[in-house]
Amino acid sequence: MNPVNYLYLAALLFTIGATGVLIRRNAIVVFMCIELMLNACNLTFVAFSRMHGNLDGQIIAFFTMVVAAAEVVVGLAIIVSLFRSRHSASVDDASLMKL
Amino acid sequence: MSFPLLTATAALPALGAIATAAVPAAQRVAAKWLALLVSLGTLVLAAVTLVRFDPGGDRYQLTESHAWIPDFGVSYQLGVDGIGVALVALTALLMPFVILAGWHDADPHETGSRRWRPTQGFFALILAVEAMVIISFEATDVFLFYIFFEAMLIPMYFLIGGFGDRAHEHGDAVAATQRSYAAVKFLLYNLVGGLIMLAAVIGLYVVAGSFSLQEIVQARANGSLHMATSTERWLFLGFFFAFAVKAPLWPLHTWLPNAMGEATAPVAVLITAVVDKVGTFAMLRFCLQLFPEASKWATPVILVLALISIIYGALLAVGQRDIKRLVAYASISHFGFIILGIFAMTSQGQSGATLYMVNHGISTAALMLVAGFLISRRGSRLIADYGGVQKVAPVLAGTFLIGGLATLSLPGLAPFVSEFLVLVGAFERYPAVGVVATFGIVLAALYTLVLYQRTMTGPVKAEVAEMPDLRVRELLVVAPLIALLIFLGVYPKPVTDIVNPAVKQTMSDVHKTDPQPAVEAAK
Amino acid sequence: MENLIALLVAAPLLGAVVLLCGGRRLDAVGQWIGTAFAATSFVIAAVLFADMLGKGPEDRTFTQHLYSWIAVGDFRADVGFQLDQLSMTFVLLITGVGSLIHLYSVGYMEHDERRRRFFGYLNLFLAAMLLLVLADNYLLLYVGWEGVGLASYLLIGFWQHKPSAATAAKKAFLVNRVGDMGLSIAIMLMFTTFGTFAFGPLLGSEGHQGVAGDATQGKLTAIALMLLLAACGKSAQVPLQSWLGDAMEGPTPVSALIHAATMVTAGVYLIVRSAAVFNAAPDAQLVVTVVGGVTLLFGAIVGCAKDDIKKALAGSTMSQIGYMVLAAGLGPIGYVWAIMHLVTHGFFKAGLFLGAGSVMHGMNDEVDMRKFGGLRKYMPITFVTFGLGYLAIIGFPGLSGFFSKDKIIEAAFAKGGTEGWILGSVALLGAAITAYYMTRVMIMTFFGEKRWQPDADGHEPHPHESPRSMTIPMIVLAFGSVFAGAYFSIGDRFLHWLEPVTGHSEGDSPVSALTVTLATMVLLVVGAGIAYLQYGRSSVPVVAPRGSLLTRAARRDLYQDDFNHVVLVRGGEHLTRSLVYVDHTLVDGVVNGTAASVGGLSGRLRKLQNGYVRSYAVSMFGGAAIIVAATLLMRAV
Amino acid sequence: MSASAVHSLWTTAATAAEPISKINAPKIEYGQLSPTLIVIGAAVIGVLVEAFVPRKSRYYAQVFVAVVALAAAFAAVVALAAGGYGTTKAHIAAMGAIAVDGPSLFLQGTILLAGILGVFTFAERRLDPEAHGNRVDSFAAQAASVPGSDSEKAAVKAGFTTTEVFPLLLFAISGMLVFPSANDLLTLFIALEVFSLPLYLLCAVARRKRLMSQEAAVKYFLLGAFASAFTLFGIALLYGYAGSVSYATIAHVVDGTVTNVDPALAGTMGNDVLLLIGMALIVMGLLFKVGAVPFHMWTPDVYQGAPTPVTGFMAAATKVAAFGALLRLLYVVLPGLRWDWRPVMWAVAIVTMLGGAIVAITQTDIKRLLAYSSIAHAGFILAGVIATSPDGVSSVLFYLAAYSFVTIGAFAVVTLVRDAGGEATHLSKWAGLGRRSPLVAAVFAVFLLSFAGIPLTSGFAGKFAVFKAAAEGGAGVLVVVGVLSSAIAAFFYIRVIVLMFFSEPKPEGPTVAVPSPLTTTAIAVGVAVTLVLGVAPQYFLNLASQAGVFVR
Repeated sequence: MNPVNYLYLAALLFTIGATGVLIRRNAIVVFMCIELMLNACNLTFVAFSRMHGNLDGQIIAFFTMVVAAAEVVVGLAIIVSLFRSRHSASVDDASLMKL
Repeated sequence: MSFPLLTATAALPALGAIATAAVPAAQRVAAKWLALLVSLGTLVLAAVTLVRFDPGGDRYQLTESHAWIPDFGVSYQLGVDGIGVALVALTALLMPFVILAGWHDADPHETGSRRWRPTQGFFALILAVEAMVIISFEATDVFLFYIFFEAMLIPMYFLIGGFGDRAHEHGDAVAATQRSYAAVKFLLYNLVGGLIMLAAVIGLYVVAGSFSLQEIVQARANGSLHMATSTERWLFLGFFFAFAVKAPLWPLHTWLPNAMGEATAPVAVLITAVVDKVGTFAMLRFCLQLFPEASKWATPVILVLALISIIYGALLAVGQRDIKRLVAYASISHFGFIILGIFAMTSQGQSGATLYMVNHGISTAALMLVAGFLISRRGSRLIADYGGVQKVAPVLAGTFLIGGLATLSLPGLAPFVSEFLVLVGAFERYPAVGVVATFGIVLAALYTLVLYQRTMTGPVKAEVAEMPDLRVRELLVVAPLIALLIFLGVYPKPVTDIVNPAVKQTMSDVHKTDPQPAVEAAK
Repeated sequence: MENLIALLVAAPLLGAVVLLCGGRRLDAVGQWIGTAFAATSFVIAAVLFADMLGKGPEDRTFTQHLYSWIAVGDFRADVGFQLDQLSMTFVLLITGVGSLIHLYSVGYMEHDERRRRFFGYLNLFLAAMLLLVLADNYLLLYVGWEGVGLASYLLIGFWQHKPSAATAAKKAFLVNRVGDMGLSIAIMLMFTTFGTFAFGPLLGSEGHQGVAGDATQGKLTAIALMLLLAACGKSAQVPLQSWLGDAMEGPTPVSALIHAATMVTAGVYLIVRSAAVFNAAPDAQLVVTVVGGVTLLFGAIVGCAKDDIKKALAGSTMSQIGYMVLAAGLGPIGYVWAIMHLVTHGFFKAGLFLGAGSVMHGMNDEVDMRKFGGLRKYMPITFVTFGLGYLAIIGFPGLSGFFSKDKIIEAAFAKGGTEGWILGSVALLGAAITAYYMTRVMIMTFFGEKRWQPDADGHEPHPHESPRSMTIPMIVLAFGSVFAGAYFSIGDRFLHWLEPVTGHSEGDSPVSALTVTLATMVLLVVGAGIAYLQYGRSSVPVVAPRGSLLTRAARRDLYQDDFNHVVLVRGGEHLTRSLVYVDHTLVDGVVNGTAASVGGLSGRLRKLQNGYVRSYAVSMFGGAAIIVAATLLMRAV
Repeated sequence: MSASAVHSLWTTAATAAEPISKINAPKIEYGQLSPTLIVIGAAVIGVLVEAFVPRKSRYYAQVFVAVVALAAAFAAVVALAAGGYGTTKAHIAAMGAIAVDGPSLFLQGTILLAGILGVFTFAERRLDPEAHGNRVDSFAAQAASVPGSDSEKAAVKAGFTTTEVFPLLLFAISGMLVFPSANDLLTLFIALEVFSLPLYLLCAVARRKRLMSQEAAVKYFLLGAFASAFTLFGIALLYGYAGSVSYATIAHVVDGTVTNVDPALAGTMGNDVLLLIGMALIVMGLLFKVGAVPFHMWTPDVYQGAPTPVTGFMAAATKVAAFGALLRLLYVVLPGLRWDWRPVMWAVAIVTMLGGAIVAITQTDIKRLLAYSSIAHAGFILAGVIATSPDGVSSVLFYLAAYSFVTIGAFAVVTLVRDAGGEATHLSKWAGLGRRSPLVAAVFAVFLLSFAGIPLTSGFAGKFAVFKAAAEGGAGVLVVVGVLSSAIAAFFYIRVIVLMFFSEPKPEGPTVAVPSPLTTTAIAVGVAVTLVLGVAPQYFLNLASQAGVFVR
């Protein structure tokens, strides 16, 4: 099967993720959408690495997972603390600062 | 190398400013005296400069040159020609009077922390302005000039916004808001002008690769530096805009009445007699020398604007209700004359313009400072609040009248010489322009005499009945100025001799010669 | 000897400085200091005069060069003096009459606490006036020209506490400024045309011919007309005459010295001095004569209607100067007579004003002639001197006015052609009217029964003769007004004296001198007769009757002033007010408007920052999309 | 891509009998990477300190470790620069992952100095009134506890302090040190995350106004992650385009000067669509970090919500790092693409300059005001970036150095002006400050004037350098727009000055806390640098222009 299709899938996932960020309210979900985008990136890397026949892409994918994990740690920490002080994880409630 | 006289002339007030600012809050009188002494010292240095300057000598004298910011092509280059040295002298000359006149203007009257030292600040700022103005008269490096041309706005801004007339007809709150409005207006107008000039300065560097005035002028003269016509015009406009705001030229003038109206009289003098001169001076030194062709290209428009300034300023002066605003509009009219003289491109016009800068400085100082004394007595700037003052304070009225007569350039007083030279200079190249400008002298008489009549003559108003006459300090301020006005009116040679060679140079820079008299031309 | 010339100016100038800067300690003696300095310069003048008489007519031009005043490029103006017969005549008149009037003022201003300053101003005036007539170039003349303007401003407004006085002073200065504009433009024209404005090279002096003639007609006419404008301002000629009437607000000695004898005649001096220019510009000369003729009648008519004695005399001054200007406009035919009339007029008009002043002095400063009457009994000396002046001005045979005015009328006819006839008849008519209004003044003031009543606070005026310091000058001037004319005319002394400077030519008069004289006599009698019938026979009403249309017009200076008020003053006020508005709304408004609009934009853009993280994300996403699209498009096109 | 090529992958792998140990071990130039390594090490030590040092002395230990580490790192940078690594010996280190050259050293130096000043402001404990007899800094006693909850009260009572901020700061700095010197896209991305994540956390731990602080953190985090996702995708595409993430290789491919093309790559290599989109996305990620319009919207909220010391540090150091990376990317990787990215960058620069300046006019909170001003400044710097000339690089370097010190100083001053509710950031509270404490007001005025680019301040020198480079680079329009927007910008700086000096002080106005030597030093250094760079910038300009050459 032509690896280019994986690229299309990746692009699709990335777009879905991005759309999710734009439309979902719950911070957790938004965050998950971002993770989805990262996964799309990983898929792209792997696909390209397959196409180019060198392993860089696959290695990068591992790095990305680590980074994503770190991001999860930090992200959840922040979101949780926000939730605890506001009893809501809606990003729209967090709009004290504007204008 | 010899003693850096020019640097010293600028550095002394600069250091003086720092020292004055450092005087502890308690000794505010000491600060005053310190400032006065510094300004006198500067005057001495300026006098030495004047003596050391040889009118017959090189174009730029007492030159100093050190590398400063090679990366920007900037060097610390000083040098004075006749025009510069005359204006340096004027600045140094006026400062002691300004300081003396403002002796009590900054005595603290509002509650502030013990660290709040308005008096020290006031005099320090004045000295700072002096330093910056002097160095911009001396700079022969475009960038160096620009730096101080811009930087002087800041101390001026604090002087205007920070210190107003002791008493105000609308109460302190209104006064404060009006003051800061005036200060902000002053700053923004000049800042915008300056920033547009900055663009032109950068453009000049891109084109010329140097900021040294002499280098550029030489390069242009011997053709090694070629500027496309359009480029030259754009750069010229960039420079001229800034100077026209500073000068100020109609329609960029509206900041001046606010600034002069709200500031204390000495500060107002500082603005119109000294700081604004940098604008007209720069037209003469930078616009004409750097962009001769563009200057000639723009002349018609500029002349028209100058004419408008002359007539418009005078008419508005007639329509004012506020003494200081009246003087401000009068100054606008006078700046019209100066610019007219510069761009008439005749030796009479340009010498006249330079002379005009000096004389206008002195005469406005005389008029404005006396007006300040008057206002400080009654606590109002409105003409309508006065009447019959000459009855109770004849000396004050007399000096005021002389200041006024100088403003309407009465023959025998200094301004007449310069004004007539400007008119002749304009007339011999553009007769129509000369004639229209001549109407200015009638209007000048109108606003001056109306002002004098409304304030000084007629029945004595109750509020001024107890008004004391000029005190010794005040007389000390006014008398020398008046003496100077008369002297330069009767014997202007000292100034013209210094100025003429420089003007001849400038004329040759723009490749212009005076038109020949019709009769000889016919022969 | 020639170095004395500077002293002529210096003496009164020094006096002015001493008096004005002297401070209160000079209050007591101020008047004497002033008089002394005036007299000094008269003595110097006399010395110089004697010296000049000693020389032959051709080398009577003294010059003194002090220093180079302004020198820029080809523009050279020196401070230098030229004293020739013409200036000499003026110098003697100015210093002589000046000194007398100083003396007179000692008495007249006795009770004024600001006396010192008054004398300071008077000295200042003398200095300026002398500078005016002694200058050897037009720019220096201009200094004197405006100097006398300043002095007159200060003196008219001397009683500044009176708003009317202050206003009159301002008006005088402003109207004169309009004239000065003419003078400065003339100087500029001279500079651009000839490259110089010094008398010597321009007008020529003994020996060599000046360059004045070399220019084109157009330029010469322009210069001449500009000079005329200046002359009109200073000499109160139509259309710039309006200030002279109001100038009577000043103390009477001022009116006598400045607004009758000397300053107002400066215009005539200017024209005669510039003879070389005018001779070469016939069109301009015609205009000059017209102006002179019109003013002549204008002043006379105004003089007929005024009840204020000083205003009546002011009208007469205007008219008499009209004669001089007319004569000066005639060219070489008239120059000499213009100056001669100027001198004689200086005597009798000064005398008349001093007389008027003396009357007022006796009548608690009352000026309304309708409240006088029968004063001859109370102040005999004044009556006699005034009467002699009266006879002189109306041109009673044998007295000064007779000779000088008669010559002018003859000259007017001598101009020849139609304008000769017109000008001549105008001059004649003027003579008649002069006789009328002067007789009127005379009768209303000194004859008939007394008409004065107690003023507001019940002070019944006690008419009395003035102190000697006032009467002596009046007597001296009376002598002048009686004999000067005869002395000048016998053997054409004045003609020979002045001819080298102004040149002279007898025109070809269509009518003989005798005819003219007779006609003048007849008209004189008629004018005086009518006046007598009107005021001598019937009693004079204390309250002015409504009078004919012409009378009412004349009382209001033929509405010329009202015209100025409506058109210039009101119009000007509207203009300035609207300009103030424009400056505030338009010029300033544009800038503030831009600032405001930027602020508004800011306020609107600010709303985008709505605090919702998702909308931020949207903008990022959009931005990214745009950038990507842009980059791709950039490549596509 | 042909099946045979794919097949060849395995076949070669199969036939390669010899073990994989052929892969020669990576060679790391520890000396040349020492600045980064020192900081990372210190950060780790910091963590250990948290673990083992007793609570009472942690604060001192942490401050000590941080300062020493940063100073040492700075010394290392100086040593490297002196050793000529900035100029002659500049080269790629760490197997092509990190470039040691002029720009990196210059920017690392700047970041480290900013970091030191940052530590000082972090460590300030005299501004807030003592809580239960314990000196407190501007960080929450216990970030995890809910604001106002009993647990927090307890934490405060116990005198807890969040000393973790110091290791976090160090981690952030280490990331920033790598960011501008990253020489392949992977390193770039890692560095990005390494310095972003700690900052997210630091934003959330304000002692006062915790809700705003947490909100700032959430916004910053979500948007940051969002942006980095884009970046990563861009990287992926570039990888797809060039078959490698190393700058050099990509540059070669872009220039078409690549040697021995692997037939396997022929399919995707040189596919410009991948290249362009990838470039756009990466650039976008960097523009997000520098806060350029339209990726700027996080800036005001985060600057306002974050603890002011953090804001100051972030505003200064992040910009430096991000612009460094942007420069390297555009000058080393994509110079061949000048004609593609310049128009876009032009547009971005213009909207950034104008947008920042215009919106700032109507701000009422000093921190937000400074945020918008920082946006406008990003625009000015972009003008220099666009010049694509050595002058452009050096001018940007100089501008960054000048700007970062002014910024830290300005925010440090903001920490001093306090009332009952902590820092009084609302502008109306600043009225008449000049009357109450002229010195502080004057200092702040100096910073504002420098922001406004008034001559004799570093701001002017930087602006002039940047505009000059832009004009020489043929971007005259940008100069004019820049000039206009600085005119607009001048207006609101002036407004603050007016407020401080010309308005009557409010009776219930804020008080100016007397800081410890720490903050004082930070402010003093800021002022000193501002004036020195304004009056005698030549030395630093030389430094910048020497450092203005990238190694590739």
